[in-house]
Amino acid sequence: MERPILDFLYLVSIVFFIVGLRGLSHPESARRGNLLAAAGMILAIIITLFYPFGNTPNNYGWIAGGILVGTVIGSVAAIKVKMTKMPEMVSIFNGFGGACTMLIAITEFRTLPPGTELLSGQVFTVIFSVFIGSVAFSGSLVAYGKLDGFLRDSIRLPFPQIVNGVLLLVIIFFGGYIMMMDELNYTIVLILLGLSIIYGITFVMPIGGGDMPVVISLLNSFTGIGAAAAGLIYGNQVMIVGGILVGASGTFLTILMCEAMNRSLINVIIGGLGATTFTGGDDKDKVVKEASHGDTAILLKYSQKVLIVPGYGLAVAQAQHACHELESMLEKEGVQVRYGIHPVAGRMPGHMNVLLAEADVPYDKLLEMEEANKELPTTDVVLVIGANDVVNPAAKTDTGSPIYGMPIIDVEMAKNVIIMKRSMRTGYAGIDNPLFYGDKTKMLFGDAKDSLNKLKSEISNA
Amino acid sequence: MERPILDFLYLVSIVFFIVGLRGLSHPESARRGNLLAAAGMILAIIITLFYPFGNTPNNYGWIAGGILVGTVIGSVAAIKVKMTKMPEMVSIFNGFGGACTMLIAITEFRTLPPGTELLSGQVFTVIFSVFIGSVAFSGSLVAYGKLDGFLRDSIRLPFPQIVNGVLLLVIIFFGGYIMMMDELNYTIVLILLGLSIIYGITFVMPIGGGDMPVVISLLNSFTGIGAAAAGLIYGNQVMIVGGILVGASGTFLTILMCEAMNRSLINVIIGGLGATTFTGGDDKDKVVKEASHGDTAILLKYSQKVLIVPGYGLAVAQAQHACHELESMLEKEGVQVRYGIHPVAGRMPGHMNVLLAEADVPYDKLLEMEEANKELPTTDVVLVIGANDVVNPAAKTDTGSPIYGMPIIDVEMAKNVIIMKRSMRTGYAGIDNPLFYGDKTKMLFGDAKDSLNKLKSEISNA
Amino acid sequence: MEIIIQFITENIVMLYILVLAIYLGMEVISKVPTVLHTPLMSGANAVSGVVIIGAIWLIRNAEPDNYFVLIIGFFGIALASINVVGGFAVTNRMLEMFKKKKKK
Amino acid sequence: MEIIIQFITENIVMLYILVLAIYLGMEVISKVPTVLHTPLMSGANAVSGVVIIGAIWLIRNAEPDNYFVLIIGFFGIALASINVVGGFAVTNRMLEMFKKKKKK
Amino acid sequence: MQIGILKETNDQRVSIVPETVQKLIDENNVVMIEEGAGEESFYSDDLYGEAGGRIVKRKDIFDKSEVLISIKPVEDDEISKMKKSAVYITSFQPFLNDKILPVLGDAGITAMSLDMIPRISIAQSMDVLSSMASISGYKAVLLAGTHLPRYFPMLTTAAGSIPPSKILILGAGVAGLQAIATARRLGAMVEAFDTRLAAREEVQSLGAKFVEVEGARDDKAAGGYAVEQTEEYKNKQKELIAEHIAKSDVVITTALLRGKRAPVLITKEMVHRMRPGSVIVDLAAIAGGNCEYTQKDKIVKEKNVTIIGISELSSTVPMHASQLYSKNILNYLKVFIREGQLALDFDKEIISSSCIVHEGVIKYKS
Amino acid sequence: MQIGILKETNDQRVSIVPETVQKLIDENNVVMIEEGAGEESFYSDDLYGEAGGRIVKRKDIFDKSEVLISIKPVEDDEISKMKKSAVYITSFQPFLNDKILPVLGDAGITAMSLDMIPRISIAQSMDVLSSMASISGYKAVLLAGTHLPRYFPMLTTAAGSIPPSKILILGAGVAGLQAIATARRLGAMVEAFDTRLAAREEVQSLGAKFVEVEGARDDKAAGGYAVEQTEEYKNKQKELIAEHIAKSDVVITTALLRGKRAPVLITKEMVHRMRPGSVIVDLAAIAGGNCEYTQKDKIVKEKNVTIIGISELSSTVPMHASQLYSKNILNYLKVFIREGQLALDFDKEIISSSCIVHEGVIKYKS
Ligand SMILES: NC(=O)c1ccc[n+]([C@@H]2O[C@H](COP(=O)([O-])OP(=O)(O)OC[C@H]3O[C@@H](n4cnc5c(N)ncnc54)[C@H](OP(=O)(O)O)[C@@H]3O)[C@@H](O)[C@H]2O)c1
Ligand SMILES: NC(=O)c1ccc[n+]([C@@H]2O[C@H](COP(=O)([O-])OP(=O)(O)OC[C@H]3O[C@@H](n4cnc5c(N)ncnc54)[C@H](OP(=O)(O)O)[C@@H]3O)[C@@H](O)[C@H]2O)c1
Repeated sequence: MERPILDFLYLVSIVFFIVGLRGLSHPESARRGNLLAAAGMILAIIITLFYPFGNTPNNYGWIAGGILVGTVIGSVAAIKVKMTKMPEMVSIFNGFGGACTMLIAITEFRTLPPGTELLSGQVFTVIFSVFIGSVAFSGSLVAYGKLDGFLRDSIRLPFPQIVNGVLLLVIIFFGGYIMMMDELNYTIVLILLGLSIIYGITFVMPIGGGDMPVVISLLNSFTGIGAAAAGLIYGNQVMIVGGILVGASGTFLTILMCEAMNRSLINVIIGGLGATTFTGGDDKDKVVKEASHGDTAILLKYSQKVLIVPGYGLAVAQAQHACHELESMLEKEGVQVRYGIHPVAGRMPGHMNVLLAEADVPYDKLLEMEEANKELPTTDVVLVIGANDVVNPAAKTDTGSPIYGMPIIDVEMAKNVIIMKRSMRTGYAGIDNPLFYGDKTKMLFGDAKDSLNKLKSEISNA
Repeated sequence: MERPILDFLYLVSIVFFIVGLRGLSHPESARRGNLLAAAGMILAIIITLFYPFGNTPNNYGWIAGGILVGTVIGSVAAIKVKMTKMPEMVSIFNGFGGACTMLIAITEFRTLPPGTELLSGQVFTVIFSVFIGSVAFSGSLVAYGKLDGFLRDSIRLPFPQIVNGVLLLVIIFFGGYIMMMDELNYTIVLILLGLSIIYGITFVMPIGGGDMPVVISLLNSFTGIGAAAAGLIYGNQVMIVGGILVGASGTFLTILMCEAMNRSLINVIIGGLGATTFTGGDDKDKVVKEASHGDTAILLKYSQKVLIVPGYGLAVAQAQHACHELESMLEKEGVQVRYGIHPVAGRMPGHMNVLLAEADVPYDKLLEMEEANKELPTTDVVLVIGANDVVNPAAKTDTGSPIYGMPIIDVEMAKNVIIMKRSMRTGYAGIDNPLFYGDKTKMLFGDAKDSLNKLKSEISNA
Repeated sequence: MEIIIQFITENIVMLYILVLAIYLGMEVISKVPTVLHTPLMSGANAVSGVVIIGAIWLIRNAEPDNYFVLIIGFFGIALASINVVGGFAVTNRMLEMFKKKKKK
Repeated sequence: MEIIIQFITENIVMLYILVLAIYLGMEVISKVPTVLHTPLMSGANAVSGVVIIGAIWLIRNAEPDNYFVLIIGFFGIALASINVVGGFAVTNRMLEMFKKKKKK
Repeated sequence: MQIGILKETNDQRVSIVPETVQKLIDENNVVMIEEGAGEESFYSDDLYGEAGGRIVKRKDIFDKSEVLISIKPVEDDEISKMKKSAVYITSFQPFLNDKILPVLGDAGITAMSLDMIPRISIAQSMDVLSSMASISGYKAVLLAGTHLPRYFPMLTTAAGSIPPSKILILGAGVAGLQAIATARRLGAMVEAFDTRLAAREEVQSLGAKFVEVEGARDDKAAGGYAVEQTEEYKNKQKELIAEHIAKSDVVITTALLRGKRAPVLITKEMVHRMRPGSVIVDLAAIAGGNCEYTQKDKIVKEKNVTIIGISELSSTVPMHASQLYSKNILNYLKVFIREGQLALDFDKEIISSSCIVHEGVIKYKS
Repeated sequence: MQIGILKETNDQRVSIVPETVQKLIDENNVVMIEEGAGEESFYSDDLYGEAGGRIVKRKDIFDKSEVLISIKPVEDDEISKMKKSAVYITSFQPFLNDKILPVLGDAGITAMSLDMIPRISIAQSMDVLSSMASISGYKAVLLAGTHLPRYFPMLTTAAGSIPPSKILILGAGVAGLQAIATARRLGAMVEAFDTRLAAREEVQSLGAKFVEVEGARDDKAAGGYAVEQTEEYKNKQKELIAEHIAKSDVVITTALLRGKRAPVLITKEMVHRMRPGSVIVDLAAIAGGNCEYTQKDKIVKEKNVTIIGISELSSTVPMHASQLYSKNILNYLKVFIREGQLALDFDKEIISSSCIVHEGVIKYKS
């Protein structure tokens, strides 16, 4: 086919990318968005395969081989990986993308014809591609290692900020030096490559646990920028625009992620460099997982069956109206929502009844403890709002506990447990609650009313 | 300055346009967005004034004169125009933009060097500019005339769909014909211009009252496309991108406006062509103005003082909780919200008290009728929720009315009145309510609970 | 067909810009609340006055004695200026109601 | 300075595309709910595998006996394919939970 | 004018409270209050004195007043003690007791009957029936609650769950609606029934359930066989209500038919079918009662069901009842007393309907 | 085991309801019920019969039962009629009445006192104090409402506006909290006070206002002069409460001190300062009352203030009170009766605290 047509089709695949990414940012359209982006990619690859360069050798065999190998590995990995290991996967995939950029750039540098004007956009682009691809590559691998746990979080460099700063300066000067040289020097670029790889490692290494996703997102945007830079080498629009799209949205997403954690990007990186945010926990079994309002909202919205277990905290927060609103919103989304009322929830007999009646929750939505426990195994999400003792499994197991023997609402039987309270403080009985550290449990900290209101707006936006 | 720099500065002004338009779509940033876009425009104009074309005559005197005249007229008109006449203004401004495109295009056609390849992109661009500029011009003037009332809505063409269809075909063929000709023919383009102007008139003429804003928005996007086309003539990026931005966002906005009216764009235009949607009202005083949820939400959110007047409809809809929620949301936005309780609102003594107490509205937010009436002159918005008789001014004025003499909450003293009810039906007393046709009144039809919930989400999004 | 291919060849980069700009134009105004429909329309209208640049271009390149072009250009500039100046000013007036700051 | 001006001159259209694409990249993902952060990241990551096109380009233009380039290209394609295929597949899996339709 | 406030003989309320006395005096009237008139409603003579009223003996009121006010009519022999031209305002209930008309005529006075004020919009502020019925409805629920051996609300406690009590309100007029609201507030499960068409929506507007034969509306939509179906429908409805009565813990009845004996809604047999401990509050007791077992002004127990026939419950909330009553009368007086002068305008519907005897001439037509 | 349910002599409740009888029988017990034991709480002998209980004479219960249950202790002379090895379960209140201990010892029986069950989490399901207090709190509000000459809720009507009544709850324990909830439901403006630290939050968790000296927390934060300030603070607090009492339409007091006379919270002088028509419900009447005018089990009027001293209000809601009581006892029995066999394990806190006499040996230490 003729070039202009193919160029035009490239444009179509770009549109696919754009619409796909856009779709990915809304729950209803996310799946479709992903498929669209994938379709765009397939289109772009096909176009490239048949793009008329003139009389090129093509080497389709090699291409087919590479694609085959990559496809098999990629799809097997994607299918086999456990849901909990997804971030690791994303990280390593990203590293491969970066590696590809790196390989291309280094090869292109090597094939630059002798006598090329070194102080040119072209050379700069190549060098930049080498750098960014390498950093994305090695950084992602480190991130993968840290997430997977085989790289210990505790490996530290001395003065990481300084090491990193110096390294970066060295790389920049080195790059400038290459461009100022009289002649192409391939070896020296290999050194740059090495330095970049090292920089990728030292950049990611000091950043700890909870900040990992932010770093992966940042590295992802690096890969995007790398792809765009590689695209500049070839003057290929789809690479440029596609890469820039990922670079821009990746950066923006990184910032959004930081915001969701109430941190600034600088803070994450510098903090990472300074290793101040990292607080190693040796008490490995007692990990508290925090939920975000957004996650919880989606979790609730896409459930079939939700049980709300209210406790004294609901009353303290005077969140009964907000709670009923949330319930109505979910019901409108087709979620079945009911309340599990523990006999001693609150501080007086019938405390929960008074509250919920005030908010006009219909009586038939209230389940007594026994009924609630029967429903739990088929319940998708339990929302524990300001309750503590009444869902404390220590009552079943810990003979030494002052509440031992008290029947509880056994929320751990459900698939997910979200606990809304302000802190890790204990309830009336003054005892710790092992539920908070449970596998299925996530804590949503904050005043119950505030949290419920946030959930409501998240649900209506999601 | 050197061209590349100026080209780059053009890019800056485009970014200003983009950021400006983006800002204009959010209430908080709308003013800033407008100013940004204006700044972008000034930048673009300055660049153009000094853009080095080589040794051109420049004719700065003429330019200065034109700008001066336009600025004076434009600013005086903008300052003098009454708030209620804004749409007319926008329409006529838009027409001027179209006219400019038209003038440029026709001049450029005239200055095409003899022997120009007629079947070319260049000529097509010029012809298209002539067409779209003329349509935007004459269409906008007609829209202005209709809005202003000096063009009677009732002027009708026979079979407008057919006339328009035929006219459009003629223009297309005519354009094709010009491009197929052997030589440039200036006169024939003037005929095309004439036809286009006529088409603009016949296109807009049959579209009636409520659909006018949609048409103006559509014409606005035409002007944008015209500007882009004119930009193509000169290969000027800022015109192209700026024009396309307006064209695209204008089209999209047109669709959004149609959606907000629950109509499709086709329906508006065809309906307009068929003149089916136009229902002339001779009873000019009795015009009911409908409010949208979005408008009402913004109105409420940006008020200082709001009074809610609940009535029996609030009870029927069981909307007390939603109402309280809305009130809390507004209070959080810094709006002072109170309730005006009429002694006989509802169907039993204290009906409103029961409802509002259930929703936990604090007692001190409730004003009795007399207090409420005292507050009204300084109240920005009165939200009448399902009340009717208790706000019926006929009780004051119409001696024949069965409620004559009953004290009412005199909501017309406030600056804006929004009435939420399902229809134009009467209340308990079975009498019509002149308030609904009042100058300050807008009706928000629908079940009170639904409407309140919609308002809530609009407010949280706005 | 050929002419189209030729057109694409000549203008492929333009097409990219066009498509991106169109998408961007739609994207930036997505989710505009209804109450902003009119101000947005008005603001966009003012931006469409960018055609004034064409008129300036025209006049700057016109021979000083080519009164036809000069006069047409003059009117073009004047009309477009009205569009620009009046447009932004009117929009600004419409937006006056959004002035109020939020207190928390 | 000169080199920059030269660069701008050469690449002005590219710059336009770049700026528009950057803005568009940010715009399309504005307002993404937190729960979609990870899938979006993963999807964007898959798109960044577009670098595979460069690798194909490279290999198609390589001499059939230039094994250095061929092998590098082969690895490049393989790695990028993993990124693309695995990326989209993983994203799809992540999004499985959003499958449920809403009943009203 | 000289306005006299009489002490009630068998009622805890008082027709005018001190606050209103002040207002009347502001309008150039002289107000005399019988000694101890407000005692039982906690308005002491001192308060009246402070408001500017003169505390006088009952006899003085009859002797001097141009306008006399009481809640319940005084004994017939006292009527004759009034001045010939006097205006006497109270609730005569002429439709129940037309023997009073000649007495009033003979006394030559003008008799204004508050219960004859038409129930039109502008007269709402004078409508003592509404304000008193509202109190009765409220109090009926409290009374039922104190006599019920059960909780109203649902309570889930360590000692097991208490289901909410079921309350059925028959007759959703002013009293019925207020009863619904109060019972709902206390957390009971509330159902109601009324024969008026609008009642269904009104009941639902308070969040309660309306007792209705399933598919009733379908029947209506069918049209055509209107009368026949209506009969069938009515029977179904009756049966349904009987069932609901049997299942209810509390039934509050308020069905009145103006000028007639109250309809019997709860038969003896229905009472027998009720659960032990149930309570019936019959606000129609004054007009014969909606329940066959009702005894006026008594609380009786039948087959373990408590039937409360205290019909004038408003009198048991004397402070606020008097306050509302007083405001109603004030608004009423404004219609025909201006600047201390009587101005009876018989063109006004309010006057023409409520003035049952004018200067000895009987105006009331039954 | 042979379980005997005694009829109360001066109480409308019954200790075991038919539903529980069934459950006891399921656990291999024989249950005897005194004739008419459930009459006043609307559980007829028939119902007990249907549940599998044997209706017997009082004498038979004493003669045959291995376990006897009542709500209030029987007279001393009847205790001696019990079998030597019998277990008698009731509320002895040994901290108020230690004279009963030798009587129980002499009878050689095992006496389990329900009010001595420790208030620990697992014992909540046996806590009769809580379940009864909860009912009292609820009923206190209804009672106040019936005696109050005012409306509780705010009402805006055509006859003017009724402001909401102000209710003050002193002592926010189980009864107090329930009273707060009930009063709030009825639309009153509710304030409360308690000396317990946690009470503030608990009161607010029901949407009511806690009466507090302004700046109290600042004082606390200051630290150092803790004791001195506390004294000053207490005085301020007292004054403040006196003021609030004067402004309240209803005061409900529930302050009890275990084993002591109830603290006096409302002095005579404070009563005099209250508005006419106000109502005090003193739930501490049984322990001498929180108000100086309180007379146990009587309703008195002092200076136009009604003071209700009916302390065992739970007895006036006999159906549900009995049901909760019964469930409490069932849960309690489960601790020491398994498969129809007695198994008193004194290692258990519940047993060691609540068994005040074991086979004639007095275990109670005051
Ligand atoms: N029902 C009765 O009759 C009665 C009577 C007396 C005692 N009790 C006892 O009370 C307890 C009741 O159990 P429960 O689970 O209902 O309550 P709980 O165990 O006391 O726990 C309540 C939890 O709510 C949280 N909370 C407090 N304020 C909050 C707010 N504004 N927003 C969000 N969370 C808030 C607290 O955690 P943070 O501080 O971290 O937020 C606390 O852990 C039982 O131990 C029971 O034995 C019951
Ligand atoms: N308070 C008392 O004691 C008492 C007693 C008896 C009579 N009244 C009389 O009742 C009237 C009270 O006045 P009012 O203004 O409160 O009521 P109203 O005049 O009866 O008007 C109520 C309005 O609410 C609207 N409505 C009904 N259901 C609705 C829903 N689901 N969503 C939104 N709107 C709904 C109705 O219009 P649509 O149908 O168009 O929606 C109706 O016009 C007075 O005339 C008074 O005299 C009062």
